[in-house]
Amino acid sequence: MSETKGLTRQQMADRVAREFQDGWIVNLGVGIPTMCSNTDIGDRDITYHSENGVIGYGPVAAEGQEDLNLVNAGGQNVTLKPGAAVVHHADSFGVIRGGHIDATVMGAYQVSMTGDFANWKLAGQKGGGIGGAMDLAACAKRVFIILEHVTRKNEPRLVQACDLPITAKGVVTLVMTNYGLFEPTGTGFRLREIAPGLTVEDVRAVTGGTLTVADGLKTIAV
Amino acid sequence: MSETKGLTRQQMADRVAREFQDGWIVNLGVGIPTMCSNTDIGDRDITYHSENGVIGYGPVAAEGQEDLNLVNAGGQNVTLKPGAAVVHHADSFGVIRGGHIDATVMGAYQVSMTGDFANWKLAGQKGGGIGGAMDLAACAKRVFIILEHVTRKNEPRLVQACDLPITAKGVVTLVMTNYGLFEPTGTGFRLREIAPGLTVEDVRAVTGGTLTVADGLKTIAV
Amino acid sequence: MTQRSKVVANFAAAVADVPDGATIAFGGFAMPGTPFNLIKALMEQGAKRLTLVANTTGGAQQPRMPDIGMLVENGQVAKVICAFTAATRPTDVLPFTKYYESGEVDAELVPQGTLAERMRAAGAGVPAFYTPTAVGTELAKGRETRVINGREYLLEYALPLDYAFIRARTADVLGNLRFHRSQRNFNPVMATAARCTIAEIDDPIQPAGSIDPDDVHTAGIYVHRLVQVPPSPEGIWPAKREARAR
Amino acid sequence: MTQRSKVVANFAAAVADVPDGATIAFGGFAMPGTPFNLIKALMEQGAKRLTLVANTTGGAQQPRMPDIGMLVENGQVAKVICAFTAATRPTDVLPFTKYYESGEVDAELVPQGTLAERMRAAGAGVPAFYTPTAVGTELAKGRETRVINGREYLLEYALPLDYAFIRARTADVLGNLRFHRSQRNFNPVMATAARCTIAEIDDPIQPAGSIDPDDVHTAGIYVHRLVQVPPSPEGIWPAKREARAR
Repeated sequence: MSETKGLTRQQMADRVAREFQDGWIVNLGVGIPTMCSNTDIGDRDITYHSENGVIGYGPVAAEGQEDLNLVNAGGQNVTLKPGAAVVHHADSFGVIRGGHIDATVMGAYQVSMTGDFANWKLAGQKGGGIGGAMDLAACAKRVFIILEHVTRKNEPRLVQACDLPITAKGVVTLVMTNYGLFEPTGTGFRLREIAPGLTVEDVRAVTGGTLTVADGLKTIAV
Repeated sequence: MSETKGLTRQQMADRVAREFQDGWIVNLGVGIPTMCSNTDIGDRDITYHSENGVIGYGPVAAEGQEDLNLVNAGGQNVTLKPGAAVVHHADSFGVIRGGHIDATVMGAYQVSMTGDFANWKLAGQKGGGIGGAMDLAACAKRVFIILEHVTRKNEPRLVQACDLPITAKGVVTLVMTNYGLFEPTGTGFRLREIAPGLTVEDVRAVTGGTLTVADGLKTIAV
Repeated sequence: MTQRSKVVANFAAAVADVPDGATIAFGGFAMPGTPFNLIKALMEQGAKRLTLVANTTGGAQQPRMPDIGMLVENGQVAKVICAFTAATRPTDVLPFTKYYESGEVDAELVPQGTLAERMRAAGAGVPAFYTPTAVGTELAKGRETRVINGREYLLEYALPLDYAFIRARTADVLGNLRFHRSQRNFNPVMATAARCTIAEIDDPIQPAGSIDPDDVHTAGIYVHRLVQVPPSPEGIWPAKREARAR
Repeated sequence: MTQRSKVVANFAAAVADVPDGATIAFGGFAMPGTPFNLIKALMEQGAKRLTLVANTTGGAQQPRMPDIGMLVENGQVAKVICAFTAATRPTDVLPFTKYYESGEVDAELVPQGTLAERMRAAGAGVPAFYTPTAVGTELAKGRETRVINGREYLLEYALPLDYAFIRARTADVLGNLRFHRSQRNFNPVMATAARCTIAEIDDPIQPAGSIDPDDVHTAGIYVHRLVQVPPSPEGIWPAKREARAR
């Protein structure tokens, strides 16, 4: 098993959160993505939506202050921001399918250079865990993926083509790993920003497909 | 114009209301059908539904007691019964299309012996007035029609086949006219009950298609 | 974090950007929930070649309130999508009917439940659905049907909107809305289907969070502009008379 | 007029008539809104060859609450229709997974939004609809798609239910319901799709008309039986701790 290089989980979440623009409606998936709501992005007003129909939730509730009947998509007891609203599941996915989500942030096993990604089923598995991922992937205006850059066997998760069953085709707009921030271009991955302490060659060595580098490559501020 | 024979409008509504069974959810159309909610049917608990999403309305509001933001399908300011609920239009037609309406009562221009009826468009008219009639006709468990037995030209409204554009095909379960209470049988109309003061021959003379008479024909109690 | 207010100063400002050719839906069933003030502002604004979506074209009652028929009479309308191009009672003549019959304005007649569901579908990302309504009628002529579990259904398409003009009783500055009684009708459905929803509000607009999240009828994410209805006579039909008839 | 109460004495009585082979949906997303007491009663009642519909099969949390996985372990289940037959995190192993992998129980894996919409469609009389979800994935293999306005969509069918087991915070005796916060989730949708909806209720059940008609989340016409959840430990997970964190 490889040593984890580059960014921490919270640093990955922080960098993605800084992509959110004022007024956006954002859905955060289970795991690292939920950590985006901890990030201070200043004055920007973001409405967080969760699959179970909560529109406008805030940070995780303090111990002893939980409302046990109020959870986010990950089952954590969250709080509500002023102006929150609750709807039922069909209406909640109406928000999603109707194209009202500005960005969804999800974990994944693999992302391809054409913007496909896989996050519901492992190789050889019968069934899987889809949850709301396929709805979100097909319908959100922007799909941001956060994942560790390599597998435990040090194999790339950014690949030419997914060999795992995909969640949606050609939808990923941004990929955040512990190595850097990438965009699938159709013919490769463009490295927009790199994690501190890593070189482009470090990244290229463990990236599938073609890697291109943005003009004036920035180092991610942590 | 022929003199109106047999039952009054309220008497027609009363007779239809007596068909309603305890626990039914009933939708009443504009005109004579709305008068059904004035009828005393004793202990039976009926939930009246209206297209605009009111579930459980009661009698028309007393003068000066109206809530101007509360109307039935006919635009009358009604009252609410204890346990009423309000939903939006898509959910209200979900109640209808979902098969949750036990009976709908509507007016019509014509009814055929196969249970078709016409109530949205006159001969030669461009467009028409459909409202919720097609949804109700296609989806309610029972479709009851109340109409004057003859046109102003003394022509039958109970006909072998509708010549006006139909609202729905083969759905009518009961037809109430000022002459009597009928059922379309597919091959004719079966007279179940007759208005006081009229004979079967009076009815037959102004009924299209084949008229059959129920065993032990009753006279409608008024 | 900032939470910006969606309150606009007046009706003229709220409708100022409506372009010629827009598709606009209007809430309301009979009087309740009808955005009379926004209709009036749109008449003054003057956008042309509009496609209007509503239950009826109005004009059935006296005294007449601002309605879609008036926009038609004002020469602003290319087409109306509605459940009534004529009154149910043939003796009632709607002002709209003569424009339609003469061919000056086009109309698409849609059963009321299908109209609501087509907008619900647009808001919910469902591009098309099947319904039993209107099967076997003149409205289904030449159209695609499908037999599912032995019953015939008609294919209907989503109806997306550029604007929804709606009316609610209560709002907070973020656009969370509550409707009073049958004021609700088409309003929440239209709000989900529109790129821009403008709501006129009866009661004083409240700070963010004044409405309990469990009690919101239309979430603020669906509402883009709010206008406070001023007291009568400047504001049309505040309609505040309410019986306590429970 | 009489207005009969829908309150049933206890959970055993509420589920007594569930026949072998029934299709039953269970509300709940994580803990909130899950009808734990009805699930427990169904285990005791013993109906077999059931088809169960729910978001997950349960068993992800400790301590374990009554869940669908337990009905499976109890030998009562033929098939599960859900959005997860396995956990999202591959290292978590759901109790259900081994029954599915071994072929003892069948499963139909459905994206969560499609699952909700299929039940909404069943309740609303829409037999089938199109959705963009799952297009181009393994789930769409061999299935009917259609291009509408240049985009490909998958045809999905309504999912009608025999029973819905749900949980709400507040009820009146006629079955009008209110849910607290994310307790709402699938519950109102399942109620519309079922021939018989049974609701377990947290708070004391109130007289008819105690809930303002504008504040009802699920109309009583969709609810057939109500059971009051007794105080803990007899009643499972009343979950009344609530922050005033606004």
